[in-house]
Amino acid sequence: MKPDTFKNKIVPVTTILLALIAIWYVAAVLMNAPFQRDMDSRAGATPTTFEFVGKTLAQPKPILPAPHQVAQNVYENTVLRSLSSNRSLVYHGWVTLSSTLLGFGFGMLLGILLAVLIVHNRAMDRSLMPWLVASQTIPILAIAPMIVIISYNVLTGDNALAHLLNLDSDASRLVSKALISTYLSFFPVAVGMVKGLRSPEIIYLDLMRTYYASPMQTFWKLRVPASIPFLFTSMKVAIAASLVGAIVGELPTGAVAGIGSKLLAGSYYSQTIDIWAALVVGSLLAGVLVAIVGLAGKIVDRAMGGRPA
Amino acid sequence: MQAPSVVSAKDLCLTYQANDGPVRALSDVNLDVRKGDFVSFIGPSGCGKTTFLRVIADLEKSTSGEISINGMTPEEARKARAYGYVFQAPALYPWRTIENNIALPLEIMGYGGADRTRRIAEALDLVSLSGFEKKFPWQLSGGMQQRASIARALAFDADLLLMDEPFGALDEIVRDHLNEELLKLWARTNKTICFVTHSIPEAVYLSTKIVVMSPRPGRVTDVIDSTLPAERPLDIRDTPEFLGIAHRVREGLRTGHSHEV
Amino acid sequence: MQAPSVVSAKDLCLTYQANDGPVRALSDVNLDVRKGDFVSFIGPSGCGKTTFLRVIADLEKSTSGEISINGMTPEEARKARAYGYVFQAPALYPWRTIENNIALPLEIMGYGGADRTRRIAEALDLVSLSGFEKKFPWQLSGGMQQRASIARALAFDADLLLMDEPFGALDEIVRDHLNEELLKLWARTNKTICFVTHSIPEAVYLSTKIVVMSPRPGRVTDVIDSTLPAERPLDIRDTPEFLGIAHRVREGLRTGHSHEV
Amino acid sequence: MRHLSFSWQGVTALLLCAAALASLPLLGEGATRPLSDGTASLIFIIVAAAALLSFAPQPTAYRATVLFIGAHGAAWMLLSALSGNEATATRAFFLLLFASWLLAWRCVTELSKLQPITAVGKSALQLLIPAIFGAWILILWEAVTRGAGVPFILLPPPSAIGTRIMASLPILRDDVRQTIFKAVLIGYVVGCLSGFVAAVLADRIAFLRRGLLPIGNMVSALPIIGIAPVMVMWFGFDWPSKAAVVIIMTFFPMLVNTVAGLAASGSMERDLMRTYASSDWQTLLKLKLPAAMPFIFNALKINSTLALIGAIVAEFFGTPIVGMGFRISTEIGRMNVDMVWAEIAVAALAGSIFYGVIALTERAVTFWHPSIRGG
Amino acid sequence: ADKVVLQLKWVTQGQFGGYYVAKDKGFYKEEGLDVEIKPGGPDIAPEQVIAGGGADVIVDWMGGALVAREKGVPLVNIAQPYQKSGLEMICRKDGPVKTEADFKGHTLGVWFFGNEYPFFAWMNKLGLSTEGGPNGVTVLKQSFDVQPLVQKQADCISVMTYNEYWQAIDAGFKPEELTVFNYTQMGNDLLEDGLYAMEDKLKDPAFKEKMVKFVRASLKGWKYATENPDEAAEIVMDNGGQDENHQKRMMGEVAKLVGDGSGKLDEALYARTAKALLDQKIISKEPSGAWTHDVTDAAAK
Ligand SMILES: Nc1ncnc2c1ncn2[C@@H]1O[C@H](COP(=O)(O)OP(=O)(O)OP(=O)(O)O)[C@@H](O)[C@H]1O
Ligand SMILES: Nc1ncnc2c1ncn2[C@@H]1O[C@H](COP(=O)(O)OP(=O)(O)OP(=O)(O)O)[C@@H](O)[C@H]1O
Ligand SMILES: Cc1ncc(C[n+]2csc(CCO)c2C)c(N)n1
Ligand SMILES: [Mg+2]
Ligand SMILES: [Mg+2]
Repeated sequence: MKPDTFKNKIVPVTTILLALIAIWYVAAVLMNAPFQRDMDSRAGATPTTFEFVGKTLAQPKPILPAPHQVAQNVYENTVLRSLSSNRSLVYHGWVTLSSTLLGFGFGMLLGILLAVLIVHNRAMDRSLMPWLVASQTIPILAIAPMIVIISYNVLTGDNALAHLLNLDSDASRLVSKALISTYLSFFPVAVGMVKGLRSPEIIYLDLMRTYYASPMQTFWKLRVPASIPFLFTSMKVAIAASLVGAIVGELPTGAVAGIGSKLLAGSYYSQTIDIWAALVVGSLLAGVLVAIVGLAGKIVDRAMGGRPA
Repeated sequence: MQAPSVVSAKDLCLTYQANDGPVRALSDVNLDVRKGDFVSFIGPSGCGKTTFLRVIADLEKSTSGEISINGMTPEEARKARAYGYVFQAPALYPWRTIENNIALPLEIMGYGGADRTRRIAEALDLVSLSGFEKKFPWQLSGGMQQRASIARALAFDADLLLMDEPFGALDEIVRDHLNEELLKLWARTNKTICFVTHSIPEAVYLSTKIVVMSPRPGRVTDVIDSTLPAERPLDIRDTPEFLGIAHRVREGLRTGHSHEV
Repeated sequence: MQAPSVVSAKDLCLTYQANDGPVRALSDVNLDVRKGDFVSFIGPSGCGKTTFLRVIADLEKSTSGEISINGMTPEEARKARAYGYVFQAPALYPWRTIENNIALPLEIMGYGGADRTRRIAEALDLVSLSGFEKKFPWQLSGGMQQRASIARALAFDADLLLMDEPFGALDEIVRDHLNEELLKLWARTNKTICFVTHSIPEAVYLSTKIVVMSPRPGRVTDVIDSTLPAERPLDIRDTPEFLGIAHRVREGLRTGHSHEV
Repeated sequence: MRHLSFSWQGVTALLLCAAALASLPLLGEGATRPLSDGTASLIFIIVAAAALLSFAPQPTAYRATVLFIGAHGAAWMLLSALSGNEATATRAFFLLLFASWLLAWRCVTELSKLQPITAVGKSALQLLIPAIFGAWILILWEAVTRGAGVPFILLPPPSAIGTRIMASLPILRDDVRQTIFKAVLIGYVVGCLSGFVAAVLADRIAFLRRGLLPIGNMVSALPIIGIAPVMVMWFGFDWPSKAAVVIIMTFFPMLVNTVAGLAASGSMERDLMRTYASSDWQTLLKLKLPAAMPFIFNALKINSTLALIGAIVAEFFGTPIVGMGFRISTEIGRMNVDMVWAEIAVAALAGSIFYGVIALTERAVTFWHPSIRGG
Repeated sequence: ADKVVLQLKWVTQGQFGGYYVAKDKGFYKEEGLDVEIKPGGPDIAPEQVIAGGGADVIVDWMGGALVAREKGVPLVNIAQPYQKSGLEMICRKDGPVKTEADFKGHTLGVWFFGNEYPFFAWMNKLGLSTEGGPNGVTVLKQSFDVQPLVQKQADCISVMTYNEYWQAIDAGFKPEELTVFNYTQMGNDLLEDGLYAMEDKLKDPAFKEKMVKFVRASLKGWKYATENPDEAAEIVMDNGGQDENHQKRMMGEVAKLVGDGSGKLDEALYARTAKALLDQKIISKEPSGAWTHDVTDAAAK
């Protein structure tokens, strides 16, 4: 750790985090107050302001749970539970993470593939792009159940594809969820990569022409390196989208496992604290994933002679 | 017997379509460059020197007229990797070290292993950049970048060299040195060289043929065949013959400028 | 009485931290530039000329030693908009037309309305680019881009001009013309000019003081005070006095080069 | 010299024709209105003739026309053969359809080679090419659903969706007004703006950049499914809660892209600004923002589709009984799958228009970028 | 063992206790069946799952099944474990709605996704427009929970006697603070959880036999579950249910809906359901062949 990591990273992050938490507490009191007042008046209680605030922060099903309630829930469900327990957020987080990563991998491949086709083939550029856009306007939650159910049935059914892949039912469930992540993550990658692959200055392309470089060579030696900044920016968006996809994909599986199932289960029973705990874990996961992509981007940039700002 | 023609342009015209109307960059250019020629192009800024080289290199399509390179169309010549091109700006890839920038054409053209390493070392040595192999372009000074880009074009074997002001950002000493080296290389390999420069002495010192151009629209106003001997020590620049040719070039340039400045 | 000091460097050192170890770009540079001086910097490629200008302009921080501009730190001087800088590469913004590129510093420094329009027209005229106002940078030739970037630096009033090889990509005629114009401007406005060039005649013709530098590590090997008169017609370049100074500069350069090439 | 110009699509189409011939008939048992032999042979002739004629040494435009007529004529005849004969299509039927599709593909390839001179011709071509591509998605979809008898409630054929759209225009109009003109537009504008402002602030204030960005990253992945119910709790049932979801969804892509864009200006260009002692705001306005435009437009494009998804999905969690998301989730429960797809089609259309407008603006604003100038 | 896939209409909870008990207690195995129970969720339409071949038999409400039948998925009711409806509408006593006459001009929360038919049938009967305005009611698509009532976003909300009602109680409402409109008591109930299979598959005697075994074991499970609600709740918890107390209460409430446990469809209730759907033009023609007593009859033997 460099000496100024503390000054440059930890101090700002904690300060802003503390500020957010303070705002959160205020909001929690304000939002939970009407219901508390309601309860008190029905119970005929007249608490002091201090007691009242205390109560708004200790409701079992608050509109906005207080940070410490969420923290306690997260703590109980991560540290205090065995990893394999159905109630462990670590377990659910892992389930979600695995399909996020798988879907992200597929999405990257698909997105890059499409971008390559679009950049190299005029017919593709003109005919494919509008339909890629259209595909993204389909509300996934509407078709997610169909996709997950149908692909799960296909993967576990009696057909050529299933025999070829020969996945067991857990793997099939994973893949069918990951398809939703793929669907959400390929688009940012495709759009970013089309831009990135077309970003080299014209003189650089001219240089390649003078060498009569093949399209492949121009691609690998010029377009790809030039697209790296765009790639990493898109990857950040894509991995976040992929996580959202994984969570959405978990809903139609009947809330069996994953952050999504925790959210859903929480919302059936208005267990807002559970919901927020799952949200917090999901967000932490997202933060870590995006940070990892960012770090990878920095390392690659350095290796490519990137100039320190 | 005359050497075979390498570049031959007939009534070549090129018009750029800009946002505010067409720009006539080349107008009825007629030129014949023969194998082994060292042709310098000289002319005011904006007269179409770069444009002409770009047409030869098949980076720009002429609007009318004819041009052939080694008897082929520019496109065929490019695909035959007939030439090496030094751009006016260095155009080094920022993500490659100097060494790898020079390796780029070698990779593409399939020069492998030890041959590649040797060529890179030789080219770097030629432009006095040994020791800077591992640097990235932004860590070099302007002149060093330009030299790296020259090294890149010299690292592979092309019979035709197109050089667009390669020595513009270099001091006199380095420039003299590179002039000598280029002449040696030219004599040794019998390459054909098309060379854009703004320095009249440089043009006269190097060339077998000097093409004077004038702007708006770009056209060739004078083609001077050098009467200087093939063997040219640096002090040839003080001979009356040299000064005579230089004078003729200067006059040509001045008329080209007459209607502006 | 001596004119006040504009740039004063004492034991200035600068070391770049590169991926493969430190690079000593400036080593113990001592220099004093006085108000109204026209100082040329000349030296082999990579000797630290650009680096030195960048230190003056507060674009690079010296590693040790002292430097003051008009008695201020470089940062204060920069914030006081004490200088105009012409970079070695044109650095025009691709989304602005030539006219608007020249307007950029004027906008920033708050020159408004008619004054701005007049200054743009004048600057364009000075570098013979009238008629190209509405073009975008990529529609100009290399030399034209360089002239546009000179025009940009001349369009506003700065007492100190830092010019890094401004005329590198220009032909002799345009160059002579701009040399004259620059001298006129200098005489008229009593600006102080720091000017990097690779042309010995240009350096001698323009300067009141010539700084010869040598590389690895970059240091000043000679400072020559010109004995030429203030009034300098172009043909002063054939006088023995001129040739004498040029000879001294060339010798200085050669020694600087001695350990390489 | 005039060569025949073979194309792999054309040759494959001919092979497929032969294969189809070997596995006749086109419609299997149970066809109530069997195809006459004449019609069947006509289809074969059209496909084969178009493929063969496309090899002829003729101008591109001619070839494109022949292929266009052949592919679509055959497709039209094949589809009309299906009416009354649902679920009876055989292997031969699909082979032939596939052959026509290849011809259409070839047609698109030929069309992309055309360089029309007039502006009208250019834009017509720009529309025609994706239109053919899209038409074939629909043709194949129609043929598979009706030819193979896919249950209606799994996937209705496009023709049924089209009929439903025409029959439900008033409902669709109300839904679009509720979802797009209220939730999406407002959410998009506010979300993009706030992401942009946050990025600018982060760029200006190092403290914010270091502190806010990591936290922004986390907020980004707050899944809609999680925040939508919360937003409904906070902002009520009507469109404000949907707009809030859109804001949260669009915020992050804009933040990330703008931050990357603001860092994208070249170092010499930045140095130039320093020499002018330009204030940070001036540098931002005159250098960093223009240089960031390609990135910002990237975000605007990605967001245009995200916003639509966000608003629709948010309506799954409590709404007044109007809106595209409401309709989708309700009608799917009522097994009115055609209505669901009608809404999806409208969403796709609206999204594409939205995206197209942004893409056109991008061309105008970042005309100087190599990707637009022609890379 | 013969494989049977059962698709539920909702997530694992006491509502489906009988099936989980039958599986857990080995009742299915005794019949030689290997049953996989797939939980549902808010966007799973069991009708779609069965049409796509993802299930052999589904739990569905009669309304949804009849609509699907008309759309070309020939579902047949083979058993009706729930003989009563658990749907209610509750309103805060301190709110404006006390009786049916007060609905006018107020906001009501309704579940959609095929669960809205009883509500619209009821409003139809009351002659109230559902388009809002002073003379109609404003309808909200209600989310999973009782928040709209807590937050006063709606004047009344839909609940199930076995589920959301208790969430309202948990949220601090006392039973006496709530006005309850129970669909069964008002005689507005439409048939809820029944078992449905595909008509064409039922034509296969082997499949039919499998269904008979399945229904027999399921009903046995239901019987066991209603007699031992706490143990059934445990079993539900083991299979992914949430909130143990809640599940116990739910099992207790569900027991009241299961009735005599014969699983036999009541033709009068069927007729009322069909008529309500017809009246609202949700289906366009009188369904036929949408139910059979064959399976329950055979199972009873
Ligand atoms: N892409 C372009 N679009 C429009 N006009 C162009 C383009 N490129 C060059 N021009 C114009 O064509 C003319 C010739 O340009 P060219 O680059 O060939 O000049 P040059 O002789 O190389 O000048 P220099 O010595 O300054 O490099 C110029 O007037 C220039 O403005
Ligand atoms: N950003 C940097 N990082 C590391 N080294 C650098 C950097 N910039 C310049 N150098 C090194 O510093 C030395 C001086 O460079 P500088 O650009 O000042 O030379 P110059 O005198 O302007 O040369 P030229 O005439 O070729 O422009 C060179 O050896 C160069 O490699
Ligand atoms: C979107 C949505 N639909 C229905 C319910 C209520 N619900 C829970 S279980 C059940 C019975 C289904 O067999 C019903 C109607 C809800 N909470 N949210
Ligand atoms: Mg040029
Ligand atoms: Mg320099």
